[in-house]
Amino acid sequence: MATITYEHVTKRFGDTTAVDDLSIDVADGEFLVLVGPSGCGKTTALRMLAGLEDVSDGRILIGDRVVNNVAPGKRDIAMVFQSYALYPHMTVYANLAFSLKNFKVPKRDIDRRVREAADVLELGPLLKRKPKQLSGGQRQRVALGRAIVREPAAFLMDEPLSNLDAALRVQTRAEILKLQTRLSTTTIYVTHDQVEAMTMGDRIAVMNLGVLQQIGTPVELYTDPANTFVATFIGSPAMNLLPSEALGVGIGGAGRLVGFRPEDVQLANGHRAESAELNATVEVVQYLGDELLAYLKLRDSEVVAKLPIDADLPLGAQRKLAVPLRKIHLFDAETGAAVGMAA
Amino acid sequence: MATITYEHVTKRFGDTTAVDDLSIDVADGEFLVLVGPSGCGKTTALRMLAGLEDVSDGRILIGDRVVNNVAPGKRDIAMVFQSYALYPHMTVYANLAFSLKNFKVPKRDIDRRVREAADVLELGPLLKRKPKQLSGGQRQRVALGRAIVREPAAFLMDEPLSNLDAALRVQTRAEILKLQTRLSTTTIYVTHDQVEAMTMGDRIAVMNLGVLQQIGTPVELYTDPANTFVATFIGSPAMNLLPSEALGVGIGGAGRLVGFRPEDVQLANGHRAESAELNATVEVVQYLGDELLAYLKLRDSEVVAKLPIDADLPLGAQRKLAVPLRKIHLFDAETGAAVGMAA
Amino acid sequence: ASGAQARSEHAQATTITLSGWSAGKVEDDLLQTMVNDFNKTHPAIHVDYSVINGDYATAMTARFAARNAPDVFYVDSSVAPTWVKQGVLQPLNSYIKASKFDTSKFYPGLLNAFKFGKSIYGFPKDWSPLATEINVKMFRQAGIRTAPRTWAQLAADAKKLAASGVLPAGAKPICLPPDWARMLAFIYQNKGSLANVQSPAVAAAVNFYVGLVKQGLAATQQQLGVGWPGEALGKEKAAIVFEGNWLLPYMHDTFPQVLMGVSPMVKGKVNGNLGFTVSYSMAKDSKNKAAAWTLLSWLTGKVGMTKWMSLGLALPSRTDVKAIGGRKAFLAAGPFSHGWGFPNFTATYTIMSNDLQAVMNGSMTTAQMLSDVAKSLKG
Amino acid sequence: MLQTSVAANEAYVPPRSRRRVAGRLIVYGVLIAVALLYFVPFAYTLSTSFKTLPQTAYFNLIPHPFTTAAWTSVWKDYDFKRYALNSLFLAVTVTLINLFLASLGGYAFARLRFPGREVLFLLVLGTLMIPDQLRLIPVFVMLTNWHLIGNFSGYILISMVSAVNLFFMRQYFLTIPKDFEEAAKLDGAGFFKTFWRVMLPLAGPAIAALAILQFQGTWNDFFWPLILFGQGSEHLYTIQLGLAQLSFTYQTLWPQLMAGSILALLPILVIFLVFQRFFVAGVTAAGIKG
Amino acid sequence: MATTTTTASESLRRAGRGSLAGARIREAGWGYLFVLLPMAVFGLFFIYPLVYGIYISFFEWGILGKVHGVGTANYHTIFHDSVFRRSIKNIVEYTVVVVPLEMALGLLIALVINAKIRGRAFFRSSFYFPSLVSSAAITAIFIYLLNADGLLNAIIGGNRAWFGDPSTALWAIVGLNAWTTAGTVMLFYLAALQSISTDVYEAAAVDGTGTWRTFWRITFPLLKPAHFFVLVVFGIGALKLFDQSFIVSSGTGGPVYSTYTPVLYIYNTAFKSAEFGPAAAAGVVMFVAIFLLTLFQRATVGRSEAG
Ligand SMILES: Nc1ncnc2c1ncn2[C@@H]1O[C@H](COP(=O)(O)OP(=O)(O)OP(=O)(O)O)[C@@H](O)[C@H]1O
Ligand SMILES: Nc1ncnc2c1ncn2[C@@H]1O[C@H](COP(=O)(O)OP(=O)(O)OP(=O)(O)O)[C@@H](O)[C@H]1O
Ligand SMILES: [Mg+2]
Ligand SMILES: [Mg+2]
Repeated sequence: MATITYEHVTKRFGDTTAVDDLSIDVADGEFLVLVGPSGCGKTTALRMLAGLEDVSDGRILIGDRVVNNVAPGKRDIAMVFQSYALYPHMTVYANLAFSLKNFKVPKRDIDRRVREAADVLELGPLLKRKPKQLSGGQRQRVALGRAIVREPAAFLMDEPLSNLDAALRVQTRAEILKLQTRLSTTTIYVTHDQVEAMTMGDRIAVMNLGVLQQIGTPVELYTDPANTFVATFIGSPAMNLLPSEALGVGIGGAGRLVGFRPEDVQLANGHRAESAELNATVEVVQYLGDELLAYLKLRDSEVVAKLPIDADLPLGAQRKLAVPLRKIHLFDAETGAAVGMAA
Repeated sequence: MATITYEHVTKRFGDTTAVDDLSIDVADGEFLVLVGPSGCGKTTALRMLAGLEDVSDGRILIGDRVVNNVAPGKRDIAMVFQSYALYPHMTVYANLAFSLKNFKVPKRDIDRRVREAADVLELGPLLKRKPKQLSGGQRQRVALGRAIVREPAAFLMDEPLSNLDAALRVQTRAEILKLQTRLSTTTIYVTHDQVEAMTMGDRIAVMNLGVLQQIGTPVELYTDPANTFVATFIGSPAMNLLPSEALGVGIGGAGRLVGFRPEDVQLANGHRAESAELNATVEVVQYLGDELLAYLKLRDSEVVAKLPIDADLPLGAQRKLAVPLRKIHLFDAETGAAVGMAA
Repeated sequence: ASGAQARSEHAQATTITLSGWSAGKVEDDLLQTMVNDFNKTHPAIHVDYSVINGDYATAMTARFAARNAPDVFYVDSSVAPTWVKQGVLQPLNSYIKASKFDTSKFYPGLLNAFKFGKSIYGFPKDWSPLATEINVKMFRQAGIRTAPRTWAQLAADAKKLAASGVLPAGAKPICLPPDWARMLAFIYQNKGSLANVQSPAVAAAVNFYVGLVKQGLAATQQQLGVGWPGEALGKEKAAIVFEGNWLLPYMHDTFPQVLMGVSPMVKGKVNGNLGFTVSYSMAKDSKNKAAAWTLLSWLTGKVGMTKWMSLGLALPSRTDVKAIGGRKAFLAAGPFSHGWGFPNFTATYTIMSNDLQAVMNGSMTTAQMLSDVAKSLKG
Repeated sequence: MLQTSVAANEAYVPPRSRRRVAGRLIVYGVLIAVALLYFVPFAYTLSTSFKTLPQTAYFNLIPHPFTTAAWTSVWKDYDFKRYALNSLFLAVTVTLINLFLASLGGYAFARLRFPGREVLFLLVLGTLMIPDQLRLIPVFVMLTNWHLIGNFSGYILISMVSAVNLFFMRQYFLTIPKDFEEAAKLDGAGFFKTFWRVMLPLAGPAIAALAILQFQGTWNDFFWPLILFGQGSEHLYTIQLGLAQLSFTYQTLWPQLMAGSILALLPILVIFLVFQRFFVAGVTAAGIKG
Repeated sequence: MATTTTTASESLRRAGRGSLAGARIREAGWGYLFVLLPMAVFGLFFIYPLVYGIYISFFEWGILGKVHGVGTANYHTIFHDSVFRRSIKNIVEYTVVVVPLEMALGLLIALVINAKIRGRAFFRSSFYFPSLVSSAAITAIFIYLLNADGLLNAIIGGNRAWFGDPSTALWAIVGLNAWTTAGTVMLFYLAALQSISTDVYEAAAVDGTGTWRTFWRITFPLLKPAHFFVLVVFGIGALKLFDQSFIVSSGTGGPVYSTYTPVLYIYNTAFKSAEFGPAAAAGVVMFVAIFLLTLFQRATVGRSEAG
């Protein structure tokens, strides 16, 4: 129900620049995922949008309204705090109902919405407990519930699922998406979970050291990373990044880095056209259930390959690997910026 | 340097039984991962071991010593708290150094160990900050650092990486393993991260509703789950679980459930021997970078399949799927206990 | 205090207020009875009597400052100079003249405490001098027949008491407080006075007084571990004290088992004593001065004071009113008692008390103290 | 493995170490001893109230003869019921107003940003330094001019809020993590609601301490009641003014005074017992992680 | 707003609904509203009397008001008054000793009864008892205890009259007040202790922190806001010592000036001698001295009071 715009927003804490000249446009109803390494400024960006932190420079708009000076309560947003920030003296029910009461929602509606949210988050039996009596994941769900009972113009969610187990996370993820689609509420969602980022976001914004690195759809980011940071940050295990010389002659040229994803590495039996080949030594093999992760040594570099579970990889063995050229990314070695594909 | 033994340990909070008759033997130097859904009693089990919570029933041993009545500080364990529990008035450095000073480690060693831990956890530039000035992930790393600077008989880690980004998590995971291997410190590690559980643990213990469901190596749990709970809990997306009738005649028999993992589902072109076949409608397709997750409808049930990225799956299309019989698990429909494979 | 009902009865009457502190419930009740009598006999005036239990001087000062003082109230002789100087008390001369009030019936030493220049600022409502109180039993046991009458006898009796062994351990023959409100009586007895405080006569009296302590014949109340000399007498830690009329009810109530003898204050070269007295005075800001005068003159007149003496709680300050029996030792001092009070009272009294303690413990000489006091008296 | 080998004493759990138990015992011993020592003044007060006046001259904890005369006298000769009601009215009123205003002001000084906040706060601290003796006359004159002398309103007016209380609440609010307020703000709670529904409940222990102290302070106040309505009008007397009737320059009615003191002490004891239950550790801890 | 005068910030201001307005102004408004009543009370009944006192201190001033201006003569008077100078010496000595004692005792009791012990409510109440019992009774008992033939002398031998000896009277008051005030200090500390998060203690316990070290390195520093409060409030309270010295010395500040305090000086000068000029001057001197001291404390102890 509202667009969100960061316009050259900067936040400084003393010497630290937590967010540096950030500009993002979030469309109405869009689901934007914000990712980036720990300490890159995600929480700070959210907090500025929520009005909990002053903006050092630049401006933030919700809809057409500059909100730099608007009180948090007047911005019509709901936020899930990374630190939960539950009201310790209130029961789970009261925690969930608190904002609705503030917004003078009729009592009957409050009760209905609280119970709905509690159902979705499996908090039903816990409604009468105080936060002290909850487990970590339960607390996090209450924090999440507190946001979703409201029907705000925007959701800000700061790692809302980090303490949930896989099953619950999948389910809750689906519920959040369902809710977001139903209400078509603009959402900014901070996560460090690859799967979450890739599956939930209409677009993903990648930050590093306070600076926005790239913003785009999951596919764009995965297939067309703007720089080495995004390339290695998105995807797990990370893209392999080697000096171009490591792959032998002809690819990329001097002063370039080559990058390819572990799943694009194949065990080469015989020569393959349109592929770069490399000989590497198996160092570690990890079992992932349905696949293997092989860590191989290639001269001074290490290469990670995702290989079928039946691959024959005794430790210390030499193996010939192939990477299709059209899967190889080229980057400028100095700036890290992407300069195209090998083919 | 010590075994850890839970002997019929129970913990009750008023009406809630948080941990129910838990018996586990952790071998000296073993790395045990504790998983389970939110609220299943993982933190409580750790806290009893640490001496922060009284044991309602049963006993806990570290080495041969019954520690039920031993003060936490005398148990020679280090713990990473789910809630971090950093000392708010101390700098990061002081937080890390605090326990070492307690144990009268020489000053020079303290400095070395703190700096080493800070390096590993990328906390170097933050050593002079107070917790309040850190991001969520940074706080978590300090909490982790506080444990790893010590060289205790056992590590207890409660979701120590939940707030870290993928890259940092992979790296820290490796560092924890390295440290654990080097010191061969018995470790109990709570996580909800599949990959972490599968890659780090010598064994995995799965809990639900306070009750231990299964304990075993990752491969055992993945390939041979003891019941439907473990079957669906381990592996993401979860194992598909259907009434045996859904796969047609001949498999399992009445009163059974059949289970198979998404990656064991194949697009069937033509009949395959030793496989169950099913016709399903494509409902949702999720893009995972290198693979697809297809959600398909099979009469009343939903089936998830992990398929190659180039699979042709337009929404609404009918597709014939095949699951090798030797990948199909059978469970008792009532108790959920595993009763063997389909072939 | 009288209720709203009484007030409405006297709706037409002029209401005036009367204040003082309380010296006991019996006394309060007596004064209330007198006020009721007055109200009955003077229908045009209604008196509201109220007690201030606590810090009287402070409470009154606040009321003066707020121009809200009671119309008639107690004034202690020691604060009279200050309050007169501050102009908060009404000179009564014109009322005296107009109503032909006879001032000659008051003991002049007491009246002088409230007379500054030619103006009279209040009439003493009652008073008490000091007397010599002894523990009769101890005296008998030590073989002493009578209480000491002179300084020489005092010293001799003290020695005898000390030597006799009748004093329990830790007790001393005399309790002498480090207080000019006692020592000044000795100064007057030696023909000294505050007007000439650095004279040898004063110094000699001080040396006698302090000397008793230094010789071990006397001790201060602190040394004896009691709150005041009366308690020392009661707890039999001293056999001789010099206190006023107030000691009698105290001993009667708290130490009924101790047999006390009261005789006139000892005498030096001459008779000399201190008169502790309190006046009824009128506020300068009173809005009903005529009525206030009527009350004041009734209370301090013969009729009023006779009623006031009916319970024997105090001594009459008028020569024409009789005290009840057993107060002879006090009454005799009337003619030669000097009102307790002097200029720059509080500052001077602070110096007096502290310096005297210092002189007693040897850290200051008598001459130094007297020079300090002389300086302070000048303001 | 382990449990089979030690099956015989499977359920055996070694008790807490002996040193710990001994330590505990010593601590309890000391505590009880000190508690008894602290009890002496009360015991003394109690025993004195059952003595005759002559007995009070000696420090003796057992009254002999034992008499309830003082209690009868206090109850009959003096209107202590009325004094107690007056004191109760004043103490409850003043305490409630103080709790509200001090926590409101303390919260503002701790958390709300407004120009001049630091200067105003220094002023608040400044008021601590002004002795009553210095401000008595101006305050008294002011109240006289407003006709607030001789009834309770003047007293309530000047006692509405004390700098100590406000200062203490501010200090306490400073220790409550900001996260709760931020959550409340986003939840659309206004400034007052944030204060009232979120911050105030979290300051429970501080409120309890202040309630106890302020109630006691007003209950025991002597100076201002004396000055403001201690003149006569016995129907306005507070407990302390009542007690003052029991001591005179050369004489104190110790048994009555002590009996009265015990009467005066009971309500404070009740308040203390009620409010001390609000001292609950780590109230705020559960709501956040960090 | 930290923005400098760039054009960006100009447009920002215009866009932000007119001016800097909005949330900030509303917050400030509520701030003022919240402190309005307290500040009015303080202004009327504290600040105004103080200002009035400063004014008075330059006059000869009697009960009925102004007599005439005297410039700074009142200040000369008090500074040349040996009694006033002595009172300052006394009060400094007293405060320096009594405040740490009160803090230590109060904190100790608070810690003990905050510990997880059986019968906590009982100990809480009994340790608070001295604060409940009337001060008259306490003072009476103390005088009994410290008499020449009191309990203390009986224990340590000797016959010193602790309140009667100029070298000990002040310290006897220190003992009396430390003992009675500790209960109040305890309550403040007890409240403050509750605000310390329990998981910090759990972390410390697992880290093998001994009781002693837990106290010094965790509890003590986390009580900083409380320390600042207690130091300021009880420090100032000590500097305003009046009641006990008045009772013990019957208002003379004796023995030999050893219990004379500045407030006693103010009291005697104002209400006994009716010299309001010098009394006010003494009050102003005290105020300024304490105020500077508090500013200093705030700059040191109070600086980072867990904001
Ligand atoms: N103090 C308490 N009082 C009552 N119930 C409690 C208390 N602490 C925990 N519980 C309950 O005990 C159960 C186990 O909690 P625990 O914290 O051990 O879960 P957990 O496995 O760590 O979950 P999570 O992954 O969400 O952290 C939960 O249902 C929780 O609500
Ligand atoms: N109050 C503060 N004072 C100083 N630096 C701060 C403060 N708050 C945050 N920072 C720093 O600003 C940077 C950004 O912090 P932020 O909390 O936004 O990170 P984040 O992206 O949310 O990280 P995480 O994923 O670990 O939560 C970090 O380096 C952090 O240390
Ligand atoms: Mg964050
Ligand atoms: Mg947990």
